[in-house]
Amino acid sequence: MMGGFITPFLINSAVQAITPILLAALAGTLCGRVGVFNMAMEGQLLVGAFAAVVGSFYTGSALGGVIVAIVATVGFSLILAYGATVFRGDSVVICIGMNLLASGLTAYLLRQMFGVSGTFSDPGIVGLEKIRIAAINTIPWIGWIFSRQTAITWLAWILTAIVTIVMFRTPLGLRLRGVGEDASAAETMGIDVTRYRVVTVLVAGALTGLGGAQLSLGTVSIFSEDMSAGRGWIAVVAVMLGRNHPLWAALACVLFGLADAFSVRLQGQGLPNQLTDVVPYVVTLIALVISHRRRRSRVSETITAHA
Amino acid sequence: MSGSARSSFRLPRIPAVPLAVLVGVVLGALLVLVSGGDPVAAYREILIGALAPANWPNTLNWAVPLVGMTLVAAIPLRGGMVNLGGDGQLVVGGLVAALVPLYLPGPGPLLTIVAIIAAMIAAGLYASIAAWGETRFGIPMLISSLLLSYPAIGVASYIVGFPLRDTTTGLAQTVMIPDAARLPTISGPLNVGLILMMIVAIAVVFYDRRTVGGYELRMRGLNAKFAGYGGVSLGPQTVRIMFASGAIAGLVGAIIVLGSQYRFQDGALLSPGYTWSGLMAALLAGGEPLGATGAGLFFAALQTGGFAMQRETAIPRVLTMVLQAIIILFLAIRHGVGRRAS
Amino acid sequence: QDKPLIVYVSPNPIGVNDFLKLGKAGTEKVAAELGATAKTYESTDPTTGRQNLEAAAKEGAKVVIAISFQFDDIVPEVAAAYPDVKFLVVDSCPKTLHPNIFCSVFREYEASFLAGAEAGLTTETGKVGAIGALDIPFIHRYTDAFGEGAKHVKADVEVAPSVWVGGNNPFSDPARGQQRASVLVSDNVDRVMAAGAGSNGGIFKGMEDLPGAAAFGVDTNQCPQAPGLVMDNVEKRTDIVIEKGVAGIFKGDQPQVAALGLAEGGMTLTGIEPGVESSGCLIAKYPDVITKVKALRDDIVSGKLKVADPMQLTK
Amino acid sequence: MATVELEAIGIVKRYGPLVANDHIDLSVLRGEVHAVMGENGAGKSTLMSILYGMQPPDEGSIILRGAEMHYRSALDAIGAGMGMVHQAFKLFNSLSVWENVVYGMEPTRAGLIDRKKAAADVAALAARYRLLVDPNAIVGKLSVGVRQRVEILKALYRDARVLILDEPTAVLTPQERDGLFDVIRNLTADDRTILFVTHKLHEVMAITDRVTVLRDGRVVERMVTKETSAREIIRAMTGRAVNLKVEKGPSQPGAVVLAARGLTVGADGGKPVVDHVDLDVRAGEIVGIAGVAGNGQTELIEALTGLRIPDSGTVTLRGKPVTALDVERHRDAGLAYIPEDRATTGTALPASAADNLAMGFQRHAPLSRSGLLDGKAITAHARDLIARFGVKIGSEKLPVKTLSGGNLQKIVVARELSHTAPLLIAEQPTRGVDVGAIEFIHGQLVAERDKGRAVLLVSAELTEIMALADRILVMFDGRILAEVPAAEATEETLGLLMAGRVAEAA
Ligand SMILES: Nc1ncnc2c1ncn2[C@@H]1O[C@H](COP(=O)(O)OP(=O)(O)OP(=O)(O)O)[C@@H](O)[C@H]1O
Ligand SMILES: Nc1ncnc2c1ncn2[C@@H]1O[C@H](COP(=O)(O)OP(=O)(O)OP(=O)(O)O)[C@@H](O)[C@H]1O
Ligand SMILES: [Mg+2]
Ligand SMILES: [Mg+2]
Repeated sequence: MMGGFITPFLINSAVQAITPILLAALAGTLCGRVGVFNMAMEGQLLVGAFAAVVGSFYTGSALGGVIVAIVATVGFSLILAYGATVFRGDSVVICIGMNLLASGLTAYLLRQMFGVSGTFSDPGIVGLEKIRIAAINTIPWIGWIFSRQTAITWLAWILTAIVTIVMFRTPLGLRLRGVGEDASAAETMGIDVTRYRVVTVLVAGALTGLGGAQLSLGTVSIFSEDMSAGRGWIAVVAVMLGRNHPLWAALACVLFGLADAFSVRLQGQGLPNQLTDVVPYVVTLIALVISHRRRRSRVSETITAHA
Repeated sequence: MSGSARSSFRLPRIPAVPLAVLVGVVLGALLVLVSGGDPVAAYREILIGALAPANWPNTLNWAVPLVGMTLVAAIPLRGGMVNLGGDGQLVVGGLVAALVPLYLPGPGPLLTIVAIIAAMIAAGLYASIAAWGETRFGIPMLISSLLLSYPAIGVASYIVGFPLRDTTTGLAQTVMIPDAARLPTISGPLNVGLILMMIVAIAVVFYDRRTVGGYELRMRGLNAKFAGYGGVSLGPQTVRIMFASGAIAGLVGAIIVLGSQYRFQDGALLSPGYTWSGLMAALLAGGEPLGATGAGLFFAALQTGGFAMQRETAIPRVLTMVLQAIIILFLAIRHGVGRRAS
Repeated sequence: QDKPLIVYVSPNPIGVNDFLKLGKAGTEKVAAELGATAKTYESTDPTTGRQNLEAAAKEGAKVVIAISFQFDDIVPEVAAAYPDVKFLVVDSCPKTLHPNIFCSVFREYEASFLAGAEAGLTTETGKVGAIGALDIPFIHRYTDAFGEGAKHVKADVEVAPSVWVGGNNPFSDPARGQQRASVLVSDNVDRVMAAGAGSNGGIFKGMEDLPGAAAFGVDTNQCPQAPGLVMDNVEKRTDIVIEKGVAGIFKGDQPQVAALGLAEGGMTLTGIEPGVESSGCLIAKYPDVITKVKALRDDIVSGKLKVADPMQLTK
Repeated sequence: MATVELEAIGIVKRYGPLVANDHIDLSVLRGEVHAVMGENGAGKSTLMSILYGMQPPDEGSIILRGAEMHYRSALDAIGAGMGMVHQAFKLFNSLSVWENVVYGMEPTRAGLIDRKKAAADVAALAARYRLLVDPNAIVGKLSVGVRQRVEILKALYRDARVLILDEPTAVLTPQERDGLFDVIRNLTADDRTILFVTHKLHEVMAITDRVTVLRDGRVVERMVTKETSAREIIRAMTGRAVNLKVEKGPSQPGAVVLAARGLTVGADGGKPVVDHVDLDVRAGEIVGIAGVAGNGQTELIEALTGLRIPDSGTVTLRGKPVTALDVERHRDAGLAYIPEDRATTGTALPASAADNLAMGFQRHAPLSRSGLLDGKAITAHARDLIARFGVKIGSEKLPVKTLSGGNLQKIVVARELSHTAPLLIAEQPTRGVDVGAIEFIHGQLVAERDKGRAVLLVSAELTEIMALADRILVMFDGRILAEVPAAEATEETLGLLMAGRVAEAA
């Protein structure tokens, strides 16, 4: 059944589709670990995607696009980095504001810079190269997953590993975890909590910038309004499902990606797309229920956590 | 260190909201200038488009759903809860409001009333699912309410795209609601929905200020643990509040469907983005219903003016979205809007 | 000041599909020809659509062009209030036609049928398929007719079930489009009708995965967007329809209902128009196919071949 | 003979118009235990945080071992040899002991944390000062006493020469406290210096060498412990004489008000946190639950008050079964409850005093009628309680977050006592509260008992339990180990029972 239903192509394209979500989820995990609740990934991805297209269009190189995307998204993330720390703003409000700003600003700039609305595509936008390594292509599964992927997809998985190692094996990671668990305790140990948070949020911004670049330059060489299309929110859910652990968050992304690929497949079986579209979200909801089932008895704790 | 430095350079005390609006206007003007537009013309058109007496009906017509969705967000927010599922609840309400007069027998005006009540109950129940998930499993409502929107939207889209589609058109939409079951028009685009929404807004403000439930909700917003310890049953309260919030979303859906679109059209309830604008407005006022209503009216005027600006100048109306975002960000960062007691 | 005013009202922000852009271009062209002023009002939903129509009527527009189905319910109401203003609804016909309402609709399926024929004649894997933005009857005019065309020229061609972009942003999610394309391509479908508006860019890109695969664009010539990946385009000449319609209304000889297909020049394929060689479309490499398709076109125009309308509207 | 280790000269710290520290001079000798005392809000914690570099003073200087210090952050102070054990522990519960200890100063190998070395270093350090800790244990699972050792280890790992202990004994058993005093002696023998902040006079008398007393941000007295008395210190702190002894007659127990049978909580994960507890509280008596924090008292109270549903067992309130009901129903059935944590549970800090005092009364006349609030009645209610309980607050409209700990506690006590419910549960009612306020609250509790209320008192403070309770239940490891009549209780037997050593106590 796997052979016919889930084909190498499908897995390959699912991996490609997961990449922006994975990068955003890593970003959210990092922020969550230092105690900044980031739900602005939707907007960050959008800024990254837009900046990548702008960069690629004006520099004539995909790398230029990626660099511009990272710089722009890091710049955009300053709002959260300083707003939620130095200025002690509420991160939920800031993030919702950032998502709106990203949506409005990219649409506005799209019209004013390129005179188009909706979609901007131009042969001048150089997309990311797909890496073809002959040796890998022939290996089953690995080949299916990693052949003809962009450097950003490779990077996303390498970064997942790096983030995990840094988080759990290095002094830096220990400090980050401490900052997130109890900022005042970290502070008494001489850690500059604000600085750790600001830098982490900005690094997370760079990650989502990469994700945005993959969205607009990796998959297609196009920017269209609101093209993040809920991927940032899925990343927020992945962070929550993964309980701020990068590997679990990555697993949640994979789950979503597979459910999505599966739902596309179901369309081909005559199910209406309006219903198959819902499948990944229902799978995610079920995963949330399952992951929370065990904690049921601790009623007062959830109330506390919620407060 | 930096704290004291900042406070010594503090600007003279200007009330926060006007200051934020000013900042938004100035930054917006810069954006327009940089992109080669004329900010003065832009703002003039926004003002005329929103506030010239001839345009009041348009502004009010836009304000009814927007203020409604503001209240949808504000009610839970008052108790420290966030309902991100307004879109789904709106769609559930709109769909039910369209199906009742189409598929139930009965005299028109009665159907209208039944449709509105059914829409409110359906959307309220749908919103309560997220509340139940939180009290029963501890699934954060913030995320479950958002996720639950997708199935609602998808299934509604399927229903009007297949089994209950108006087969005389090529779109996913129901057939037109009979004239008798539509909301009576007041004048121009305005219909009785305006009055319904005014009543709801007044009721919410009254609830917040004068009732025991309002007091308990406020206390919960300030410290949920305190409220629970003091004898407020948080679980049932969560469900109640989410039901009320969802019910208002359902009412908004019903008003749009029964009052102006006269059918449920796939996507038409969501494309104006009332949910997010309403959430912004509610956040702006920290969930306080009167302030939220004011903020909702302000955003409605701004957006209506934005359409006029886009018609008259070459400046895209998304500029008003940028203005809203700047205002809310400024308030959140500089004045701690939404900051919760820790 | 004395110049007559023509207002073009779109149901969605323009550029979400080329079709709306083309309408705008047509409006501007005809305005220039008639010495009129052209304005464009973009809407987002029925409420703003109504506001825009009313604003245009209030400003004293001579002709208000409302594009697409979304205006079916609204135009009759506004038109009743402003009997002196003429309304031209493009791409749809409201059920109530006041004397000041005109409408022009397309027979998209005729051109899609031809595109399908091209697909049938050029496919190497023997499999064709279609991707639509949303599963609504209107879009079946592209997707279903495409399969019909392929089957017509090659009875044993396999038509894959259509897939849909869907999601939050079906008309503008190229990444999802690409993923949908991968599904078809992974089943060895090498000719794909791309009826995804703003998502089309992604669908084209998805063709890269299967050597020799190609897609069919819609509305305008999309071949230059993705060199080597687009076979041909189902062109919907909104511009021509608007030019003709507005000119007709000005002259006073416009019929209230006009349906435009291959015969009237409302629909066509890039490949059967002059200038194929420089279009950038792959079909230019198949002159014999073009000849066969042109013959099919002539059959349809003459009525010898009847293409069924997949949008099965009752009445 | 002794050298000055640490000196503070003319320290001033202002919070807006409030002067928290007003030209404080403090001099601490090397190797001594120096107590800093004062009522709530006297400025002790503020001074300590300045000495530890957590905030800069507005004026004044800090001289450590002869050199003037200019701390930019606590990091500088730590580097200069300062250490601090905060009253509320600053530990990461999800991390292991060694991770907590090396946090910020991790030994590394090839960029990664050298986990073996870290754990070994911590074990060696613990052994040297005879602090019994398993370096690999997860801190969240440790008892309070052990956590405090981890805090001390943290400071020692950074080679603290001066160690500040802010109310370190508030949560310890007498035996644990004695253990801490042993550690302190080991440290001073090693020429380390201790700054000791506390409200407990007998500890000051037992372990310190000198005392500095603060009042309203100023130093009012400096004393040598050996040459002074508890009474003197109290007078210096409060400016008046305080009666430390609680005056109370014998109890006259009436009907059973609260009964728990076989109450078990947290059984899902193996060993229950509360393990088959049987309990009766009668009208007109104070039942004290003694025990070291973390032995299930918190969970027991949660189960008794409806904050948590017990896994098995029953609770009856005035004969009415309330086991699985929520707090609302418990309160309806006759519960008033002073919670352990006034700031996170007992009040809503941003809300006004009036709103805080209305909680629990809002559903009934006179504060509301048929669901509608009566604003005037709420104000009157608040003013009345503020006056009766002597809460120092400008207006009932002010948010309570501006109140000092003692005054905040009075808000909670005032509200709960005025509920006139038949059952009053008081959890740590005087924690961190100054002697004046303690005297007041104790008096109130006894008065309530004499009015015929059933009072269940939970306290880690043995002196409090012994002074107030008519019967004492000792809780250990989730079980009630023993019941001791107040008359027979001594600090030693209770202490042994609290440590689970039943045989020795008998
Ligand atoms: N961050 C702050 N902002 C404003 N006022 C403060 C702040 N910290 C302390 N204060 C005020 O400074 C005064 C001294 O507080 P401090 O914490 O030093 O008292 P304390 O002696 O430690 O009291 P306690 O015995 O309750 O621990 C109090 O009146 C308090 O309200
Ligand atoms: N930001 C602040 N503004 C005003 N007062 C404050 C602020 N932060 C702390 N305080 C006050 O400082 C005083 C001392 O605070 P601290 O944290 O030591 O609490 P506390 O009263 O000593 O209680 P406990 O000793 O039980 O923790 C309290 O009275 C508190 O109200
Ligand atoms: Mg203190
Ligand atoms: Mg204290």
